[in-house]
Amino acid sequence: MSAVELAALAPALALLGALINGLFGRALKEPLPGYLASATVGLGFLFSLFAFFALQSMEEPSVHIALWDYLKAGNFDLSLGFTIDTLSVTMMLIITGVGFLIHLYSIAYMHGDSGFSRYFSFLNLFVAAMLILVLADSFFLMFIGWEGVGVCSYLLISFWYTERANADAARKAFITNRVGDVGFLLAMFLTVFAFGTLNIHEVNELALAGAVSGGLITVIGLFYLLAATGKSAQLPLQVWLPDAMAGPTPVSALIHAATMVTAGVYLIARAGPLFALSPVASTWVAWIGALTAIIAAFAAFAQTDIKKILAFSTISQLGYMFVAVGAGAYWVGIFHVFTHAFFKALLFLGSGSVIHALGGEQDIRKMGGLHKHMKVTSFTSLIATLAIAGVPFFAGFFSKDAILAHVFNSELIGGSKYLLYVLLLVTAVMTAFYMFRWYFQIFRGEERLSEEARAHVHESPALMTVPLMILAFFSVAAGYFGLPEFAFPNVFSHWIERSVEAPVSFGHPSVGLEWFLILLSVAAAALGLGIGYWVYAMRKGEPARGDTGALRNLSASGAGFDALYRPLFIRSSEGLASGLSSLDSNVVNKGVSQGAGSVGLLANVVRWLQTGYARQYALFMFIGVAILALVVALNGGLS
Amino acid sequence: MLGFLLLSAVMIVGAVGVISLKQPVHAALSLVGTLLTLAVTYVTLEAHFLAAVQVIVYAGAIMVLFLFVIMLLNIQGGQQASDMKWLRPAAYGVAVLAAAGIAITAFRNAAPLPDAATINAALQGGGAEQVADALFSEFVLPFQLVGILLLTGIIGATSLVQRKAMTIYGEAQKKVVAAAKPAKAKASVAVLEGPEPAHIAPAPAEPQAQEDIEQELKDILEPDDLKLIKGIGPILEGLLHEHGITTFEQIAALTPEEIEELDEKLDFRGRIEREDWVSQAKLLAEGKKQ
Amino acid sequence: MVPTEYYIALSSIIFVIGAVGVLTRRSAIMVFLSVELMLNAANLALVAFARQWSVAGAATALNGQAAVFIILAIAAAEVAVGLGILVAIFRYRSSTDIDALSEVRL
Amino acid sequence: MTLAVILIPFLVALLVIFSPRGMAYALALLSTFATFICSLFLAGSSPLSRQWIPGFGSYFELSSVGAASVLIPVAALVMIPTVYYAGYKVVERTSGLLALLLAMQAGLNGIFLAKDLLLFYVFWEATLIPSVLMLGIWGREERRQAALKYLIYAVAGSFLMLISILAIKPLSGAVSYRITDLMATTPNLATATQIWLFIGMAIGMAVKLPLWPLHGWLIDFNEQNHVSGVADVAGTLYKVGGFGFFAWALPLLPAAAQSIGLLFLILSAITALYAALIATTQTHLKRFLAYTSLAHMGIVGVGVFGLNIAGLNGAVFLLAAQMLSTGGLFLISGMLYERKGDFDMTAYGGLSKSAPALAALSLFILFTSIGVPGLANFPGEFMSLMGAFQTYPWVAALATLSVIAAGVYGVNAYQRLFQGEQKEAIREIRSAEFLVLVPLLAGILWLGLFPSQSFEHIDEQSSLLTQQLEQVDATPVKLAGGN
Repeated sequence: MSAVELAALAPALALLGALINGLFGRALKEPLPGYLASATVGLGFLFSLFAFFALQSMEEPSVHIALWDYLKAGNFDLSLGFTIDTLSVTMMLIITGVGFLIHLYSIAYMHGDSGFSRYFSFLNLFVAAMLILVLADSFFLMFIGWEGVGVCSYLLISFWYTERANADAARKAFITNRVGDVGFLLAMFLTVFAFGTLNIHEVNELALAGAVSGGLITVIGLFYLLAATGKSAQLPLQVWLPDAMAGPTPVSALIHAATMVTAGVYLIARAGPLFALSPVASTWVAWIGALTAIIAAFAAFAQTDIKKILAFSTISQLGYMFVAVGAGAYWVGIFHVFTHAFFKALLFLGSGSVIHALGGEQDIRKMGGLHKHMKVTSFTSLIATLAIAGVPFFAGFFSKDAILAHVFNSELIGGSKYLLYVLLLVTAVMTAFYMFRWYFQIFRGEERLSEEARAHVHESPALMTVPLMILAFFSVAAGYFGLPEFAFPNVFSHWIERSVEAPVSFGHPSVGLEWFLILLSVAAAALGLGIGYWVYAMRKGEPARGDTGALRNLSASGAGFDALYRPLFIRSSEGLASGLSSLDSNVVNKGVSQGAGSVGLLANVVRWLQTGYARQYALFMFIGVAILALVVALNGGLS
Repeated sequence: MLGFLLLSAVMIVGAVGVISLKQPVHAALSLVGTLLTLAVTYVTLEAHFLAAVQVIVYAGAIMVLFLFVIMLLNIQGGQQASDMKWLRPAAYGVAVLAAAGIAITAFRNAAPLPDAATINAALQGGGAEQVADALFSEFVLPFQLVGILLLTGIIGATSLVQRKAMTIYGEAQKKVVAAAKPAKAKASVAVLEGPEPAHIAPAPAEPQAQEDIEQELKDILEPDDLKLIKGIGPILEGLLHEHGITTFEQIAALTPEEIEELDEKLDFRGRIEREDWVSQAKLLAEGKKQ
Repeated sequence: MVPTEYYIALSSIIFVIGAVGVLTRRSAIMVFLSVELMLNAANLALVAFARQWSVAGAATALNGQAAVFIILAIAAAEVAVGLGILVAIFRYRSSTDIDALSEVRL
Repeated sequence: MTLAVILIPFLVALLVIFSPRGMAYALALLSTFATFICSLFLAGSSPLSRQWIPGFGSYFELSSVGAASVLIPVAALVMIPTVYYAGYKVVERTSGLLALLLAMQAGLNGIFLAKDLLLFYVFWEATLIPSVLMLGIWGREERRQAALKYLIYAVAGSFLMLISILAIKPLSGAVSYRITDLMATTPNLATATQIWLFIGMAIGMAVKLPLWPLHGWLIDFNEQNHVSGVADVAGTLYKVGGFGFFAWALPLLPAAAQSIGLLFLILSAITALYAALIATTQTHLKRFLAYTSLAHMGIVGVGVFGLNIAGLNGAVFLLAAQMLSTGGLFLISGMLYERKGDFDMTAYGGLSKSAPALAALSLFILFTSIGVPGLANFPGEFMSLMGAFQTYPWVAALATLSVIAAGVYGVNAYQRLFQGEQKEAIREIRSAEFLVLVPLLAGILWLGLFPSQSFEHIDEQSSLLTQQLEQVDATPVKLAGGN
């Protein structure tokens, strides 16, 4: 087994951890399940690293590991296997690396919880499913991981199940994801219809070879897009993610920020050639991403929950990634996944640290001035805030700038790209603004703590702050893998493009224009931060004014999608279901037992005959005899 | 031919009698007449053994059984009006059609009879020996089966008729034994727990116990007209019958607990006590004895 | 000798009289009596056919009569069980009116 | 082996009726184990053929080639915990119930193994008796109504089926009722004749599938069966309508299948969606389970009537898988009822607190039932829908929507029972009950992770069927992967 193939063990390890914790967790003493789970993920990270280095020195772009033949029907063959290439290894590094840190952090965060081992079992199971998702060599296996992460997300959101709201949030997440999953299923059915296989590599090859018409590819692409919107919380299926914050905060960090939600981006990047061949589908991807980005950014403005702001920012950042892959810049999308994983995980873990310190308080209006109580959390959060806001020299700047530049230069998505560019630029301003609000309201300004929280407040233990620091380091460092191509060496693009060979071309504007674009994005970040400073630091912003404008309410309600969906989908389908239910029990089912309804006339005739009088039955019998006798007689006898 | 017509006439008249005579006894006797005529007809058809069996088994044994049951149950004639009035004309109509159909077929397919000598040679008068030959060769399996069937019938009929009497007899036997012991020791009166159906009868000593058994048997076979009790209509009477209460004595002997139980089971809503069935029944039972 | 068809006609008449009895009488015992009539009508037909199809020396000549014998035995069993049921029903409902026995209804 | 899986349960059932409780229990359990072990060796066991009713051209012919060697082991596996649970939980007239369960199994195996149409019909009807008796004797208050309804549906359906079955041989001129002989001649029948014969058979089978709108009996059947859920499991195993279409109606009457299969496909899709939607509203646990299993059957129907080899394989596989998942859920419903005496899901809540292991197991089986990948139902569901999609994309897409509804009803049920505030603490799962679920869990994982062997077996039969179908139609059925 070569070093590369070792990576295939990572999901098995995580699965093993989940199994041990799930079956025997209650017999283990408290920190043990946590360390066990962390160890399996950490080992997975090591294996991923081996694979990472091994791949660099290898000629061929990918290694294929056959697992087992899943099933075969006629000449349709489904066998399971892993593809280890630069793309999947990058994802693995993110999942196991960030995952490992979050596991460690959770040991302290979940300290004393009655479901300690259950938590780690679910978390490990999630890592396993996510690894299967990214390693899959076929859409089918990817779907197994895809649903697997959905299930784990369900389990973890409803982790504190005794509260109805948590269970409801989990339900919403699961069902919304299922809508996306149906898109995935239909996309797979269509893929089989068009290509006769579900193997991603084969599909891509066939598509590039022109085996399938462009129209069909567009339809397939749109269904994969539907799947991706579900998992990555994009319009119109973004509604579940803010509610998903009901789960423990490290879960939000791992699942709902760093890994699972990026699965949609990964899917589109994996199927890159498919999308590259369909400008229509790609344009859809980009537009959905851009609209999501700006709407979610708007929705983040009026949130007061420390985690919900981050949730909307996640949706918004995922929108950026979608625009990137929509524009055909697959490595850029993954690059943003990469940088975003660090600073978003850091933001969530920082929030977790705050929530932990304040004994469960999540309302930013009741925070402020925490900097002096928890220096590490504050500094690391500041780094993350600057990174996500797109301040130069932080990781987020490089990836966001790459997205903006590639959208501007894209030749795949046609004429609307400038509009998209503007939208993203506006979103960048908004992002910087609300992230400044987030940071300032929590860590700076005056203290608005409740008595209880004030007594409670403390810096988190080392097990929590060390992961914060590591993540903070990468929130800066990660960006330098993908410096702007026109002037600097860019290792990330070459690395990812070894795996994704999509025929997408980009325009090459003059160096001056490139610098100008960079300047624009820097300006956007500065503008956002500046407005934030003006509103919140200088004018002491919102906590003083109890603003209740219509726009503000719209923002607070997550741009009103829940209010729209409730009558449109939820109520109507519930109405349909209960209508059918009463139809079934009153009409279809009563048919036979009560003589009315569907069997109707016949049943009534039979019932009329069934009087129960023996003599009447005898008469019927006798009539039969008479008829027989007469028929025989009139037919001229027996012979 | 004349003989045949005569026999036919008697037979048809008898058959019509069977179905039209009001009193079951008369109808049964009319059937006996028909069956006997049929026996004679068998003789004209060279079936002497069957004729004899017809007389002995059918007109004899079976009909006696009928008469016995009719008299045992004291079934009276007379019908209430049926709620299926249309049935009678329909039956007549269908009957005429069916008979016509069969007859027409018979006459249209008429074949000449073999000559008398052939018939004689083949049937040889249908004596016991000839029929037995056929029964024990060609028909041996059906014959065995019929034997088993008869046996089953005997067991079935016995268990159907005997069940209740048997249980009562068994209970009464116990009473006799139980009563005999204290009678020997102290010659006192033993009060016994009532068996189902609810009937408590003191059985002081052996001779009385014997009488009791007879009395109970009579109760079972001869129900009283419970409708004489004020408050009991035909429906309630039916319900009581279903619960094994058929006589005044049984009602008279009901204990308060049993009344409550019955009340609940039959949903009488306290009628038994309100209308005081027990004392009514006591009066009626005494009246019956006299 | 009287030809067979006359016997068959007689048999059919007795049969339908019995059938009419079954249909029109409400007392179970009367229905029983009528059923006996029908059975005997069938027997008569069998005996008549036995004579019609008798061929000298044939082993099957007496089949009709043997069948009648078996029917007789079955009739005896039927009457015994039937009357037993009748007695049981009578005890239960103190009536033999078969119209009252309409529990077989759905 | 072929005969053993019928004879063992049947003979033991006869013994069990007359045994006292303890002995009956031991015997029945032994029988289920023996049957299961025998069933594992079914694949490759020699077929059996004897003249049966020579005048009719009927043979006593059994063969395990094809779906039988998948369905029988799974059913036998489910029977082990079922009988175990029945003996452990049902106190009244236990011997009788055990005997009926075994008789049911014998008949069921007969249905799967029969390779003679008349023999198949005999087994088909024979299984009706134990299922009705179980409902009629051990059922709940309104069992009479439910049993009557079930009988009316089943008997009326079977009657039409019998007419078709009897007619098919003389009409086609086949030499016997054996499937090989019939398959050689029946495709030559005129299409109109085939359609009439097909409709007759289809009604009988659609009742058992069951297919909307002939599913009315199922809900009451499950609601009124014994509270332990044991009889429901037997009923779940008994949903052989889909198998009937797969093994008999379609291969014998390919032209009819081609011309009116679409109608049945649409009905199946409606069944799937309709039942899944209704299941989202149900609060009565057993009615809920009835609708979920109906939804599964809809998908089985979609797979079968897609007339595509992938879908056919998937449908039969799903038939086997749902035995495990639905059966398991019915047993769990029995366990819950035992604890609280109620099937009203709203009366429960927060059970995870007091019974975490029970909750975990329930969730596992619930997830199986809604088709989470890696568990038993998924490969069947996926292949059924995927296969049908290759021939009739729109109808299959409609049926695929039921996946969403499945998600809704799955988490609804779990939330109602196990999440939220704990209303009343219940007893955690006993080790005896855990043992009941273990075989099911093992089966679920096996089928979910390694379905290839099962698919191979099923493929042996379905490839024959698709050959028949291709023969008739000038335009061949598009097969998955056939570029």
